[in-house]
Amino acid sequence: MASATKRPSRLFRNLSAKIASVPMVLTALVIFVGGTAWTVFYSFTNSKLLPRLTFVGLDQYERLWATPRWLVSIENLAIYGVLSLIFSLVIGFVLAALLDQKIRFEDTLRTIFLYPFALSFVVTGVVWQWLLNPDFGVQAVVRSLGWTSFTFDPLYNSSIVIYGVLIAALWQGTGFVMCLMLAGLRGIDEDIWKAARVDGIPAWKTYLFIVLPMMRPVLITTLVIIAAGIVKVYDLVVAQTSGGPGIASEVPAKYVYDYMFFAQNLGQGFAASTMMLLSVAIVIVPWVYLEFGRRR
Amino acid sequence: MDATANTSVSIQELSLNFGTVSVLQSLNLDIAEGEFIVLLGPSGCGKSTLLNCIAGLLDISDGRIFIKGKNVTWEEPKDRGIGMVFQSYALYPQMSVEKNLSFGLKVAGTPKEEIGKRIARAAEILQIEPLLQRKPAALSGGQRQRVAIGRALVRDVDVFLFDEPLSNLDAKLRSELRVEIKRLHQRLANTMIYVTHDQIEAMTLADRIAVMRGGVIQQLDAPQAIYNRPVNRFVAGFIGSPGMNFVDGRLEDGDGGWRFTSGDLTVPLSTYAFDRQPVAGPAVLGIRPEHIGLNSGSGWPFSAKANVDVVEPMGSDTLVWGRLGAQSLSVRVPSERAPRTGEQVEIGFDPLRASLFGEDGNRL
Amino acid sequence: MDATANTSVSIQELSLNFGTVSVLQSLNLDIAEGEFIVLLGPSGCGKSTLLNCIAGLLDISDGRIFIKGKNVTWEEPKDRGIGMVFQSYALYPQMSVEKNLSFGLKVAGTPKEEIGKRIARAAEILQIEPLLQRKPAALSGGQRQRVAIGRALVRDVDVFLFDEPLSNLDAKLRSELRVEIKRLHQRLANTMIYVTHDQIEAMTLADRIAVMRGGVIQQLDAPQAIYNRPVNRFVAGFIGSPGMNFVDGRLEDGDGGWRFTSGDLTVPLSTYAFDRQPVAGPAVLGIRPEHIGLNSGSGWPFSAKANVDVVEPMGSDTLVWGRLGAQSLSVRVPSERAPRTGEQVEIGFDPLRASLFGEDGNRL
Amino acid sequence: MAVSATLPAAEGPRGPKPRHAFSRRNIFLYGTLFVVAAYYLLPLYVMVVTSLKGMPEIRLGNIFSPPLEITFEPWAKAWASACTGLNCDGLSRGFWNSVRITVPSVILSIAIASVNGYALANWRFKGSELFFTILIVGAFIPYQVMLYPIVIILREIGLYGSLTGLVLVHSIFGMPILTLLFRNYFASLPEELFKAARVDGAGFWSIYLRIMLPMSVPIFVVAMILQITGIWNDFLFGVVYTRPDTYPMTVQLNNIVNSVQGVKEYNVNMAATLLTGLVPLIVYFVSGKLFVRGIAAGAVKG
Amino acid sequence: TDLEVTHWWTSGGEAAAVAELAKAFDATGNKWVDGAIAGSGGTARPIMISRITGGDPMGATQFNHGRQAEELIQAGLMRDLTDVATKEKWTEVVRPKSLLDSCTVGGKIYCVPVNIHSWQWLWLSNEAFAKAGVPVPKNWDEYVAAAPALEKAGIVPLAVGGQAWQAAGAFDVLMMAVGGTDAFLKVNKDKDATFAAGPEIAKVFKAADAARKMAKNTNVQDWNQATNMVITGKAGGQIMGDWAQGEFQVAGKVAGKDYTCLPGLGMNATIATAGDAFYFPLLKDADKAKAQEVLAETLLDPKTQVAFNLKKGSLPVRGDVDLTAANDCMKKGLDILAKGSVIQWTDQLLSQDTQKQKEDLFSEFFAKQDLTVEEAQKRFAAIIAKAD
Ligand SMILES: Nc1ncnc2c1ncn2[C@@H]1O[C@H](COP(=O)(O)OP(=O)(O)OP(=O)(O)O)[C@@H](O)[C@H]1O
Ligand SMILES: Nc1ncnc2c1ncn2[C@@H]1O[C@H](COP(=O)(O)OP(=O)(O)OP(=O)(O)O)[C@@H](O)[C@H]1O
Ligand SMILES: [Mg+2]
Ligand SMILES: [Mg+2]
Repeated sequence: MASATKRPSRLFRNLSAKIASVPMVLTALVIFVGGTAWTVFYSFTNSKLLPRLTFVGLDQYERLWATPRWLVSIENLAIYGVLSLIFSLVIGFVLAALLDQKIRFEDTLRTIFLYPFALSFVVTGVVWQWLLNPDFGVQAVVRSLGWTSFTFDPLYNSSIVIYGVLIAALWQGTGFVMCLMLAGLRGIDEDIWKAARVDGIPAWKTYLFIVLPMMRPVLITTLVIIAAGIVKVYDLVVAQTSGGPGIASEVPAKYVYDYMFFAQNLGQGFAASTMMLLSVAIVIVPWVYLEFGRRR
Repeated sequence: MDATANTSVSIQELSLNFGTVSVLQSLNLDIAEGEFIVLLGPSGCGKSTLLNCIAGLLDISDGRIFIKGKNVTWEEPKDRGIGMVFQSYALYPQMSVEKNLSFGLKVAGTPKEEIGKRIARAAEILQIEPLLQRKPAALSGGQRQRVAIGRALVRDVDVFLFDEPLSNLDAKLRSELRVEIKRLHQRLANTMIYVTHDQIEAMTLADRIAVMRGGVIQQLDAPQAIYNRPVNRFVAGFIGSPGMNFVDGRLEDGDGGWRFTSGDLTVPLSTYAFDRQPVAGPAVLGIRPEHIGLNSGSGWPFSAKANVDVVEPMGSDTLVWGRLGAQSLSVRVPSERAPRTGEQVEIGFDPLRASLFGEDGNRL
Repeated sequence: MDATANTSVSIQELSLNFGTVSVLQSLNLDIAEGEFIVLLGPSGCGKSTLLNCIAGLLDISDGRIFIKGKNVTWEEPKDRGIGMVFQSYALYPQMSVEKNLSFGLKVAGTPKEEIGKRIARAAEILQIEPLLQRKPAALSGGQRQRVAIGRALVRDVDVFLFDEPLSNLDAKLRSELRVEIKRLHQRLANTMIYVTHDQIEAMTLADRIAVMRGGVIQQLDAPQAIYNRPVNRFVAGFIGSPGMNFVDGRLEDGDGGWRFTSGDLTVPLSTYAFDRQPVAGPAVLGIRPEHIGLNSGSGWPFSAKANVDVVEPMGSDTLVWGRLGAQSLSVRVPSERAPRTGEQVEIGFDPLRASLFGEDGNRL
Repeated sequence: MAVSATLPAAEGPRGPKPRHAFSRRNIFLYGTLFVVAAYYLLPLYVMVVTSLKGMPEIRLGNIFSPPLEITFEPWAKAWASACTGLNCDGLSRGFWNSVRITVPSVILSIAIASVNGYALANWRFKGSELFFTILIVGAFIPYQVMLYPIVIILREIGLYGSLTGLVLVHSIFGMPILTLLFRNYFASLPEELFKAARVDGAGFWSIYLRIMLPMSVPIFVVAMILQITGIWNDFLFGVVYTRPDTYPMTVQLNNIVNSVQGVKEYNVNMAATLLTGLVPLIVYFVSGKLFVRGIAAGAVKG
Repeated sequence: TDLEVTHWWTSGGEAAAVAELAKAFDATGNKWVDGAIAGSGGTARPIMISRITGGDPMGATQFNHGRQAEELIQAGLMRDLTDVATKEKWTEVVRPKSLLDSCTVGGKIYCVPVNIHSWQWLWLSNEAFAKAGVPVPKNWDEYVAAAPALEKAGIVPLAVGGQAWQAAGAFDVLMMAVGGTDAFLKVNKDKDATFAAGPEIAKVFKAADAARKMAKNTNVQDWNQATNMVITGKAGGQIMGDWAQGEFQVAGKVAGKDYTCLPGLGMNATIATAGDAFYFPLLKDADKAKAQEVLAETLLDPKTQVAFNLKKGSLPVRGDVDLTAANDCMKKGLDILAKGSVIQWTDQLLSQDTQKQKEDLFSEFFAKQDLTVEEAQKRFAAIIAKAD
């Protein structure tokens, strides 16, 4: 039998899709894999200002884990990360849900919530410094109103400074989370709402127990965006506290940056960033495979 | 004093507009306690819209709605004592079947054991006990539908609203669930309002059928009445599959009483029961394919010879298209007695089974 | 030389797996030029999946697909010369109805006036002229469905694939569109593959029906053959609404030839046409409700007295449930001859019309 | 026989449910929103107020007090005369550079990422998931770490210092998050739409352009917000991968704000920051209308 | 020829000073293309290094002279200026000589120092001390003694901003002032870790401990905000470099009357000669290379030096220039310079890596009162042990 055409080469199926994915593949391979490999590679050297090939084994890592500042950074990142993740999601979702009530001024309110996102932290950090400054910020105002024992000085108190950073971070980032959530909310089937209304489920419960779980893809997107932002947090801390008081609000990305460019110790910076990436990869890779690996 | 006291659902002068599009225009509908009402009508006539209005899911433009004698026009859906099953099921996708059923009750603060009891009962009625722990995604269409019904069931409501609950199922499952719904109604004796496209469903389930068209109820009556005595040509044509045969002609008052003529055809109407005093003039005669006899030889008040045009087998029956002068008529016969194309046959019917419509389309 | 040359669609050894779930297993199907094939089967049996494979929307796991003698196994959907109507409509939400219809043509570079003509024709056929400028969101379910059909209609293709195109429409429109599709088929003489749940549709439209179950075609035959001589119990039970009556019993070789016994009941099988040499043993007798006579008095080869249990009016006909010993049988009779509940009636049938199934479920 | 017409005229509610402007729900809703809005506005208020004060007044130190004497000089200075080294023309100098950088970068990065997301969601091929995973992990890499490798790559392909190179860099670093964003969004659209379009004869690109794109307005808005903000405010790449004549506005902003030595002109800093944020602000406001409800409504059964 | 010059002098006075350089360079028929990036080394350095390694270098670039550019030089990316230096006799005119040493790698000169900054100053608010009812101290010890009085008057005795470099800088100054020049060099130049762990440095840590107690309530980040506290009398004093003077001037304060400056904290009147220098990447374009030479010459031209340093508020690198316009504190500095009491500062002695680690340690030390002196010294010694 003229067994007709052979199965065409797999390579040419979905050719357009593959061509269109070339930038992605290149980026993934050259930049992310290549760049990461390069970074990891040089983390075993004692590169200073310029990358150079003098291998020192695990010295950089030993030093890293013996550095109090790195340990503090990790701890801070953990606290800041968990809280920021939770609060961003909660506040972002609540705001989105509130804006979803067919309210007036939706555009204006959305823009207000979003505007901090547009402002460079180089300066807004200063404003937050002021606001949280005990001598002329919120504390001073409240005290001048008569409540003289009121204390609110997160930026100058080592044990709570990270919360001061968090306040500003939420101010800046929740608007965008809200936008993402809003986009997700607008995609929910109307009938679900109707069913919930007939069932007599209050709106907030509908949001929480029905709509929220249905927004899983958006939530995941949001989660990754927030998490990536958390791991990379840098500007904010520099602008607000420069890592202070002392080293109380240091974060890993700042450690990386400081050691690469201030201390001119690329090797140390690379070692620190390799550790960061390693921990991210440990969490992300299995999760991505679970989440996206299976066919839909 | 209150006309609505002994009705379960009473809709008065209901109007609804979407922007400038008016979908329902001062619609009135009274439904008795425990009645099973089916809404039937062409696509886009406003059936879902009406149901949504009763449920309180759409803000009406005008009119009033009473449920159990209480004016619920401005009530929230949950306070109306209704349960609703949606065309698209609208199950909560992330919750197990049990959660889907219990969620509304939990929110309402029903005690736990009571919830358990009600779920058990609903699950038993709907035969979904083994499915309680599954998520909707792991259910077949029919099972989902039953869960959706169950969700309304557990809420112990006075009125059930169904929006084409069976339309996405296969015929076998559909007939099974139809029987279940019927049984449910008999057991619970709730009021039910049921939207469907399916005539078999409408005919078998309904106490009364409301045939709608363009947002207006054309006829509200028992299934057999609608089937046998449609009030207008629209209803006549809409109900019945294959559809009624219509013959355009004139109504004349002859020597032997009233008769209907069309071309050479003359149908004596002595056995026809007029709704109102007939007036000579243009009219349309309607007769259902199953009310026409074929070669039966028995003495029909009207009979004539016809040529078989097309023969359409439909399983148990066969549809025979016969040409009678200029008119084409369809006749339904048991398949084993079906003639062949081109054969000449004798057809006849009793005008008692026919319907006559005046120039305005209304029944004479 | 090539078996596929004179077929329109030929499917050879088609298999399809979703991951580890095997949905279709080496399925073969040859469809002649211009044939109208209906796929029938319970929900989840793989009908949509098969259609998707033919359309090239799913990457098959094994096998070959020929359309018009050409191996299209690896072709893009657009190069297969097919048009498709989806179960879920899949209208482009951001485009008006008109744009929805014209999209495929525009992509193909059809001249503007030609597009206009085709849309006008489709819109007229489907009665959606007033809706052309609306977006899908502002349409009712049935209206959306018509647009979806229109989208396939405007494309001049060799093979039409329909996935339950009429399932959400009202009976009247459904029967109108059914006729329209039939006429379209006659006019265009395209090959059509049509998935449905509706038996009337299947019976009236199909040249041949393929009954599927669990990804396997059980029977592929003309409608009457499927109806009258189902190859196995599954097909027998699936086709026909209300469904066939099944009586469990034994096949025995008695003095008067073969007979079927169940409790006190004995049905002589002298008139039954066996498919294969019968063997004594457990068997199931199937008989359709419409093949059972009621009080007909005429000499059926088998008849017995029964008590009427339930009476279900269905418009023109009525379904009567009678109790015959331990067996419950449904009988379809014209509504005017329906008995009352509790009445005693005589029922009978000709075993020629019955179907006998062996222990393995296959026809005897 | 009781016909509804015989009913007393005034009997309970009729017609549409009246909406009370001051229902408890509304008070709660707007109350919450306005309180939260106040929190978001407070730092902005401080910035605006500060930007309208003269330096002596700022030294007085009450950051909340409205300016005694409103002066727009800081704004004027920030825009037109603040110095960047020797060039004293404020932010205006880099404005058009920023536009020239942002527009192509946003367009290219969104274009590439949305196509990627679309390919990943609808046209999977072998290995596509792997690349996607790499991208997601890539989203967590601190940019600074990649600075030097990219310098080397750009040098090797001869794009170092050019606008093209910078646009490329922005597209690369925007890719992980944006691809995720689009992939997840496209994956949530009904698959039948995609199939229908394929049967209709539309190919990879026309499905993308004519079916997917118009249905994805909200997510494009989100992506735009993300990218415009990110790229417009980017300093590091803008300065590392370009030359002084193509420096973006943020370099001027940084120069105005970040002088380590000398007097800090807070009013000018604030004005400069607010000015820099103006373009994203306008984009946010304008794009708001595109957050339409139920974008895929009507596509499927209902 | 156009020559792009990258630097991080962007504030008012600095920019004015740069303008002088540009004017002088433009006068030679070339053109100064300004590439200012604010934000000190951390911001500017990646840019400069990227540009140089990316193959698109600028014509000249500012660095703190010291060891920052060492590797670029070793990598052969920077231009050897020895010819120009010989021609212009830099070895003779540049003073102190150590400045040029810092520019010398392997006997070749790679940079042009342009100014001298000194860190070693204590700035005191006369107003604050008046308010506290104590005389303005003459040295560190008196200052520490006066601290309780200041505190009682609601004045922060010592202002130390929150940024890490301020704490580390203050400590270095304390080490030189309290520990003395020899101790300072033993630690920072000889990297004698045992000594750093020893009793003499313990004394310095005692002083630092006193300093951190005095600075406890500073509550500001930026150095100039801290300076502003001194200016307004909210703080008694600040240890800060000579650049703080600019703030006093802008606020209209007069040295000696409104404020007092004590070089070397009044203990050890020595200043360090850290400063800025220009480096010249190797360019292919011959015209530009020529222009680089011209620029190098221009930078050290006496007239340019005077004009530049007057605007910048720093000291010129040439001994043979006339600075009659200098103010009180600047004159003090010039005197010390003339006496030759100069010292190499940590920028030159220690790698940036070590500096950064010190910054981390001292910013923690100043912020965290419960970090003991002993513990801090131990960690300090460990850093010195590994220093390079
Ligand atoms: N949101 C809307 N905006 C404008 N018109 C609408 C809207 N929703 C429905 N309609 C119109 O209202 C009419 C009634 O719609 P409805 O959904 O009630 O029809 P239906 O009787 O349920 O039809 P089907 O049987 O097809 O479901 C239709 O003509 C439809 O086009
Ligand atoms: N993406 C998928 N992954 C795994 N299983 C699938 C997938 N799609 C369909 N199936 C399974 O394949 C089987 C066939 O599905 P298909 O949609 O073809 O059924 P169908 O015959 O069209 O049913 P219906 O009449 O309900 O439309 C079902 O059991 C279904 O669960
Ligand atoms: Mg509907
Ligand atoms: Mg299907």
